[in-house]
Amino acid sequence: MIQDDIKKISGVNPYKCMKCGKCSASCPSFNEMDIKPHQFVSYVLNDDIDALLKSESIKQCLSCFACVERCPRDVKPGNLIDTVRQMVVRKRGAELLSPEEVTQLLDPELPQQLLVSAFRRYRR
Amino acid sequence: MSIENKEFKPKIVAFCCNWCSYAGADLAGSSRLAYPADVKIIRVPCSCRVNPMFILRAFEKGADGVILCGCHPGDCHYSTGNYYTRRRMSLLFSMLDYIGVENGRTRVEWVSAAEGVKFSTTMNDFAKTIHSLGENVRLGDIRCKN
Amino acid sequence: MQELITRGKELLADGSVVGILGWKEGDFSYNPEPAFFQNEEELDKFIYDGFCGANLSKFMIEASKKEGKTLVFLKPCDTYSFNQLLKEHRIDREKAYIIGVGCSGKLSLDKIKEAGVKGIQKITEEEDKIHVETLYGDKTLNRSDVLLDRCHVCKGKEHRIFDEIIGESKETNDKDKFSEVEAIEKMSSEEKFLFFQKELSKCIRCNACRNVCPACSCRKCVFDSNKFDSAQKVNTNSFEEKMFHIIRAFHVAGRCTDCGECSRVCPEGIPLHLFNRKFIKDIDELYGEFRAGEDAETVGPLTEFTFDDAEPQEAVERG
Amino acid sequence: MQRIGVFVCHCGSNIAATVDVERVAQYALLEPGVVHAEDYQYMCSEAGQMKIIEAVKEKNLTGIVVCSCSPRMHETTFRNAAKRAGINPYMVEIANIREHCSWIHKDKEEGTEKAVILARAAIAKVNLNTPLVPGESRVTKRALIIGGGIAGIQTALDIADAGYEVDIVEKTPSIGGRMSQLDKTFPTLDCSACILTPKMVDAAAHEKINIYTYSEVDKVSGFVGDFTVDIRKKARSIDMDKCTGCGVCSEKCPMKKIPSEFNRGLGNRSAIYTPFAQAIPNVPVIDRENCIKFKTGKCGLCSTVCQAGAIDYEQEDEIISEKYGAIVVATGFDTIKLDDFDEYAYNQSKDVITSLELERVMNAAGPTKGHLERLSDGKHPEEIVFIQCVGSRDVTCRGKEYCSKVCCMYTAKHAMLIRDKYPDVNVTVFYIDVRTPGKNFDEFYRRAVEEYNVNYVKGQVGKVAPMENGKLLVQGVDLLDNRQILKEADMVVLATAIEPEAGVRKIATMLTASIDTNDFLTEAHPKLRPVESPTAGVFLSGVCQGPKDIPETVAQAGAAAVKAIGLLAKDKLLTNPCTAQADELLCNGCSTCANVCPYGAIAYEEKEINDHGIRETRRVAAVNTALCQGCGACTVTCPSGAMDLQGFSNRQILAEVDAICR
Repeated sequence: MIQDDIKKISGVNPYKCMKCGKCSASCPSFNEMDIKPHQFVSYVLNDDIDALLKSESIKQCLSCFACVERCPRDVKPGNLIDTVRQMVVRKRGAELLSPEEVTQLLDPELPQQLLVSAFRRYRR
Repeated sequence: MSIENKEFKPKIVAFCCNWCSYAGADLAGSSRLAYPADVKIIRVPCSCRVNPMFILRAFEKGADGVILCGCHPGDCHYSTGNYYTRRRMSLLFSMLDYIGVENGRTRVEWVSAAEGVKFSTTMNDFAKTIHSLGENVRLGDIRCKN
Repeated sequence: MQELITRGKELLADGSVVGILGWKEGDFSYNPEPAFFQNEEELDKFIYDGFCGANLSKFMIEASKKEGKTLVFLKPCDTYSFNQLLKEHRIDREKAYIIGVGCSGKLSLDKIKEAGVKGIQKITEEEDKIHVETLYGDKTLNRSDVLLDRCHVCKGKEHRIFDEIIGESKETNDKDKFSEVEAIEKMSSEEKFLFFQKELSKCIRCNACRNVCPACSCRKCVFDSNKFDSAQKVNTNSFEEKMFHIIRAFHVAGRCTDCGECSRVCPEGIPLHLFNRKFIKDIDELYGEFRAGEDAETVGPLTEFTFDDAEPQEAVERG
Repeated sequence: MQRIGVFVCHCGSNIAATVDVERVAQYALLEPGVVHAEDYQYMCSEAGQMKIIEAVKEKNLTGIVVCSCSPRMHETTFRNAAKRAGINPYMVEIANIREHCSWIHKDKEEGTEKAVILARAAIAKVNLNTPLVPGESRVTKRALIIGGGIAGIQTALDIADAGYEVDIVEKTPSIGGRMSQLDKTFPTLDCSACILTPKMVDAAAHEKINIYTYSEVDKVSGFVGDFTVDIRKKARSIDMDKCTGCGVCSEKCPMKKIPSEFNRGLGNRSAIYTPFAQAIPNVPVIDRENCIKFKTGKCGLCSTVCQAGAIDYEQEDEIISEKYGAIVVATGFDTIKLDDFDEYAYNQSKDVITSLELERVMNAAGPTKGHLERLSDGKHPEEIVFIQCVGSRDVTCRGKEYCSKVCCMYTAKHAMLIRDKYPDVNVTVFYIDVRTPGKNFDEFYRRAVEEYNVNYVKGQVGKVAPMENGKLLVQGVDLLDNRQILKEADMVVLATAIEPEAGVRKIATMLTASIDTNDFLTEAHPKLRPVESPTAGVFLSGVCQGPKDIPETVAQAGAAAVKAIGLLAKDKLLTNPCTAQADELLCNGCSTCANVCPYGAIAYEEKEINDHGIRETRRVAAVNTALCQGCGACTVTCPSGAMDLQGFSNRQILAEVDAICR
């Protein structure tokens, strides 16, 4: 079951969520996301994984983990997004950035955070 | 495992203090949180009532594991009882380990009246350990007389 | 020795004491035994030499019940036991006049015999040497080779309690007291079991260990009372030995002064001190160093606690 | 030899479904001493008890084993039945075959086998039971209330009205507690001070009530009916008898810039101060840490201006030792610290405040004289955002996992009051759930929305950031709209979680009262004994037991008072007979048992002993059964086994061990 895989890899128990929305309230990329951070939890709960795999949100997430930090129930929705993204990345494989490419993509305007999250995202 | 290949049914004695752990066991019961029937509970007023003699006697009579449950340190109904328990059992268990009794046959666990879940998981876990250790022969009646 | 006798006679004569706890010659010159002297004539049999290992403090329990004071001779290590008994109100300080006697290590007859010496007639001591006259000629041994085990882990030359001191003492400490315990701790569970099974299987439940132990001073031992259904079970149940020795060690944990008398007197040669020393080691490591009998006030480690003591599981696994 | 009757309860199908009760009874008959065994539908029913009574009479039973539910449930029931049948109540033992057996095992074979063994253990124990007779202890007809908030005041008034002496110990300089800091109360919106002050005055004026303010409990010893408590009256530096409460000293005090505790640090007070105008007693106190006289030895202005000559710089803490029959804990609560909640900018902006601080802001006697204004610049706000569940329902280390219960209602109250007084102010409330169980509570909340048009948003706030224009940028989420909201607010009010007052753990330890992981005191039974602590003679009033609002607190205060009165009305109490006992013949007099006794119940005496013909005076332990609570610590520490515990004797427990391991 892909749902179980997600739970296992992310370590997230979606049943712990009390639907307070703190994750979405904290999210800097909220407006760019089609499926909002808090929805990730309920999507996993409802086993609608396909929608998540196709979601734009996994590319928009900055992996800043504000949602993980601030979640009062210790659900860690950011880890879910990360996990789904990993599943997509692993599937596609070829689109991985190599470390050499990263240096070429650098420019002074690039936010530090993006760089850090790029490494977070692609290191696995 | 005995020779007849019968299933090993360990004997486990659990000493529970009246105020926390016994109530925790009650809560496990009313919450229907199962644990093996091998565990039999003896009620004592406080974990500090448990004399090392009781534990050794249980082993003498064929127990395979003995677990002692009391209030969490700081929560003892008699305020200090479990602190004494902690020292006494630390020394006793260390001694049992020293003379070659498998570590794991004895345990102290703090279970409050509200921790029905903890009581059940503790007992399941302990029973599992005893199962894996098998029958207690070392502390049983097996002196080799030359 | 003469000085001790003279002083004893003086104290008897001026009425400061009514009796004297000391040692007198036994069946052989080299195995003196504890004795109670009540007058000058008896004192002529008084002896104090390298074989006076026996700890006299426990005899003060009975002596405390007498009218008047008793003079008791204590070696430095004996004073620990005396203090411990004092702490437990088993003896009365007012009833004892303590002369701290000098000690430079006591001798083990067993070790002399183990060294191949037979037909012993007479033994004389020098500073570092022991001369043995035997039926087969004279022999000389190194003192340090024939010391009692406990002298190798000597607690020091200081008397912890006394009224006066006669004679010089010397520290004979040359071994780590926990090395034997550590060696066992390093064994596998199976090895430990076999080791203790072998040793404890020798036990004949003669109770010599219990009778000699200054900490085992109960009027009636639990193993003799009906309180635990454990009385008179000596030979009905072989588990008893294990139970007996663990419980005995547990009951004296935090009270045992590590005097080693239990091992010294065991007719089967069971190293019983290994139980006590394991507890002492655990107590030192878990609750801070504690030496029973250093004084007569400090409460024992099993009758106190701290809020952040180790959990039993940690205590066992710290290994 | 005992003659034992074994009674196996079906408990309807609770036991009978997984335990073959008939077989348990049959097997029981094979045990030594058992002369009667039967099973019945409901042993605890009157008919069931009659069966026990009849069997006792018919078969001359001397002991009873009931195989039923937990002894914590019905031990007393069956002991009483034994008493009715004419045998000693302590000749009853319970085999717990419900909670410890039928309810946790599904297999009937397995359940039955275990039930048989549990019955066997109980039978083995009863064989060694001896009749026990409870002792008697006296009841001091005086109650102590720890905490002088509304809970403590109400309990004190109720107990005092019943005719008993009551002492209140309050650690701050005045009684009144948190309620005195509130502006209005929900759902009626009446003024908090207007309803509290009369009660404070009543308590102060009551001839049976004695109030120790600026005092703390130092030491508690004794037991139910006979506690001895040391109360530390901290040095107030004022002679309370001389002070007229004129207030000149505070007025003239040159040290005026000390944050006022009463105003939650939003306003200032002087070094010699009365916390608030209606304080009781109306006697100031010198805060020695901030007083110039105490710090430098100079000043002494207050002493100069005091016409009554009441100032006493030499005053010292005074310890009062008093005896009490009952103790009520009413220590109340505080709000949690917000240091870990950086995202709300509480420590960065003066305009982010807690709800309790807002109470002071809204109060006419508060730092802004009741005007709603931004604390940073005194400007009138246009946009106010309320955030609920700040630290409540939070399982991380930052917060508290419980619901603080009062926040939904006071937030609705605040929103409504602001919209009522200042219709131009926009009010937004971010909530997770709105919880309004209570009389007229939901109606109240709906009025806030429907009549006062408070904007309730289902969602949380992720971030509050101070902006350059002095406003606060609030980034929240509207979960129903599935959109993020950005709001420029003038003020942000945090519905901060409440937690038990800091000193409660120390007090609980002194009282040996149990306390849970959140530091709330535990009740003797969560449903059936909600205002009693498991420690006899200790009662719980107010938030110290769990979050609650004012009407609930007052109701619980009354209930605690009734329980205390019920105790104080008795002249004598029966004491637990399961106490330690020293066997004089075995005792060495070594004092180790006294070292571990938490109650100081063991004393030593020189006693003439006849030990099988040997007569001698020995030092032996003697247990004061009125003090002994029966923990058994002494029994294990005693090397000779001279100490034993009645009802849980060494031989009884060993018999149980043997029966289980057989």
